[in-house]
Amino acid sequence: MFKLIVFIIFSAWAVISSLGVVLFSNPVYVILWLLSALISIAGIFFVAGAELVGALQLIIYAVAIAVFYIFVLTAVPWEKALKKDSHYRVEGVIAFPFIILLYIEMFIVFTLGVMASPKKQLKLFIERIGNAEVVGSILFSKYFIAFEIVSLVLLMGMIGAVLIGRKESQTYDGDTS
Amino acid sequence: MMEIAINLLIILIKILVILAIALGIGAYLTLVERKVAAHIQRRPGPMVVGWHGLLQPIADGVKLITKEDLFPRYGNRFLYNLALIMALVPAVLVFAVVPFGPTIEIGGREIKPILTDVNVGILLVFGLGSLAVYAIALAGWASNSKYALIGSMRKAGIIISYEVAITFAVMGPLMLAGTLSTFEIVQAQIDQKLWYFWVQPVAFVVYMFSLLAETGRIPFDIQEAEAELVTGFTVEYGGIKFGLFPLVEWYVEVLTLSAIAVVLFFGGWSPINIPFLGFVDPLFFLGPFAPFVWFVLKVALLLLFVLWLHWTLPRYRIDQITAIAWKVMLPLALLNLVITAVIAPLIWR
Amino acid sequence: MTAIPLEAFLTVSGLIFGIGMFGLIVRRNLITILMSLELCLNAVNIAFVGADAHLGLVEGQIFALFIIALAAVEAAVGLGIIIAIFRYRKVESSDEVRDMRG
Amino acid sequence: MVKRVFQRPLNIIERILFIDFIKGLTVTLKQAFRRTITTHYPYEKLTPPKRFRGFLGHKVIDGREPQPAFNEWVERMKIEVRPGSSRCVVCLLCKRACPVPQLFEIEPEKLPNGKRVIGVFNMNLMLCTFCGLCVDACPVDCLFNSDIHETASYSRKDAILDLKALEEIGRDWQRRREKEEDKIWSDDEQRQRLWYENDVSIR
Repeated sequence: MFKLIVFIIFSAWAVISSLGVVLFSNPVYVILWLLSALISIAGIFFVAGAELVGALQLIIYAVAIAVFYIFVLTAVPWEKALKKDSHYRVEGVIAFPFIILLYIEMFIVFTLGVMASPKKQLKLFIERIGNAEVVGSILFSKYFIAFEIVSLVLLMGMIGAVLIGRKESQTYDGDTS
Repeated sequence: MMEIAINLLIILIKILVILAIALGIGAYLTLVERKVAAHIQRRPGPMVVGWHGLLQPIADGVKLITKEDLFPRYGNRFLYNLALIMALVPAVLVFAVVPFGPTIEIGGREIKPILTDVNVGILLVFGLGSLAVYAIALAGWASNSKYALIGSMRKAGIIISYEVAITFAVMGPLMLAGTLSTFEIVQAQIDQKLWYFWVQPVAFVVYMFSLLAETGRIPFDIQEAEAELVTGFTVEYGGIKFGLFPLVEWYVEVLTLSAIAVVLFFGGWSPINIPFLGFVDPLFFLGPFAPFVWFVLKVALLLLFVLWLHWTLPRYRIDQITAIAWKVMLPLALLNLVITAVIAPLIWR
Repeated sequence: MTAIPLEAFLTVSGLIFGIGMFGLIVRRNLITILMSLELCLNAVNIAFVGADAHLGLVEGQIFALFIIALAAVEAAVGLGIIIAIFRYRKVESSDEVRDMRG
Repeated sequence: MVKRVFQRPLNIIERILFIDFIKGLTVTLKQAFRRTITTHYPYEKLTPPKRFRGFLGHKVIDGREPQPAFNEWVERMKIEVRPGSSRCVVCLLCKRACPVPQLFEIEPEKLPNGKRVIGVFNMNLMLCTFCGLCVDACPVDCLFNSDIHETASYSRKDAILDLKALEEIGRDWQRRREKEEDKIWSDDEQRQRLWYENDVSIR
């Protein structure tokens, strides 16, 4: 019961924060709302019993990734961006019914899926030896190749980001349209 | 029902004690720092308020609180105040996973002197500790000042760089202990009769470098840089708001990271260690209080070491700091990780 | 101590995913579009973890970890591209990037 | 001729074990346990050297005037000599020497017997840079720089010294330091003598 109340609080917080991400116009407020959403989602993970994912959510998402955004926000001069309106108004109105449609579809699929799903097979085993250990052991045995591929993708992403974001002073001068 | 009430009471008392420790000792560390600085420079330091300046932090607090609250005209007032809260809360929250001593019995009830024994405690420490970067970035942005912005950007860069190094550095002790919970790590060190400092000196060096960089201590205090940036991101803060930023950044964070260093490398509350043989306890006469005294003693020594460094070394340049992080500290930490993986079975036995 | 039902997780996940999708459509600024994308990825993570809590498995958490890692890559590359676009074209709105249109 | 100083690069052992870093730490640790060398200012005060340029003052006539300059100037300016009061002969040379002449407000007072005496001598020290040009210009060794350096006060009016205050400073100076030998910088013993003798209060 107590768990459920905490979960509801975190969920409401997350939904409100994500609404803030979508609706606010100033980029700095948007990044703050995103941070708030990430932290509340980490809270949801903790409530659900996935401490490892929650802690990694805090470390990687809330610290590393969101700080990238802050860096970019301060690196780009935003006076120009703030003058324009920040949303496509017409497209938003058109898209709204489709979002509702998406929700209805999700609702149907989820109800069907939940009715068909089995219950708690490995719960006891996991509770005996601890969550983080189980995640680690399965991650490094069954999904080892996937893990390595993800690390490779990370490396490629790093190199790509460096290559793309590098300042090439000569190449594109005079090429701007 | 009675059981729940007693448990809640215990948790409340723990929270109060931890808050008192974090903020009270944090405030008194200002006096310690001033005294250490003064004596290294052959001055007596604060002497007037109280015996040898013992009431100086209270006097400072009263002075700062009664000061006028200034605000830069074109700043953003909401973010300006939010930055302060975001600096204070994560720094104090980290204390929730610091174990102060072994399990004790009071009135037939076993009490762990730790607020929450999460099984990912160490990850939580670094996750929460690094949230300070938002406080600093926001403070710099909301102040609408060039110096504040430069200082906050420098700090964000340094924290990102050293977060990587510190995470890889603590992986060594974690691998030896085989757990992520702070309480269990200390227990593992006592069981294995080994402070991890004896087998992980490289990790300890990397950890200390990262501690200094993340808390903005000399030699890595380029984001404050009194001479060039007029104290960086706190330029536009006045009164008690200015007082709280250094309190959090220089004292509370150093305190938490020192406590975590003691937990990871110096066996928490255990007495002096002879590797693989056992523990020597010169403070045995204190009985059940000895572990707590040992813990406080180790943290205090580490903290004094940090202060001592502060008044010895000059300041690095920003490019040197990030170059050290990526070119020296990260490879060292990775190398240490490989070696640890080789020797770990020897220690597990 | 009752467990949280799977429906609750899925509801939150679906709500946040829809909001993120909406933001992806209506946002004009490139960086805020990326942020909305992060919201979508997080919603998927919630669904994975919730399914784990329901089924008692850990595969969902492993995939959540993979998603977090890939989100890091996505943020790095995406922000690099945005900085490059801004540097060479001096625009930061998604309807001004139309060099391919001819 | 440029002297080139080469620093030996650190060898690998010194780099790994932080040798020079530890050397620096030992230096600061040694200093930390030594005796402190400071003065606790409001409770202990140092005596400034005699040539210190503090607040200005007027020396009074006590028979030690520079002769024959003093007698010549008294004769020329028709000054009545009153022992115990200011030596000023109203020559206005200090005002002419001053970079900020508005600082001085000097007026003589005519006596019924045809002689003159200094009547008003106000110095607005808000404008003063303590450069000492007026002191050099004074022909009768009247205006001088005293060693009073605690010049803070609660009102701007307190920064304007009138004749009475100047004479008081002069008397105090003559009592305490006139006979002291003139050194460029006082020796350590003299510097460490505490400054408790000064009883002049600038209002």
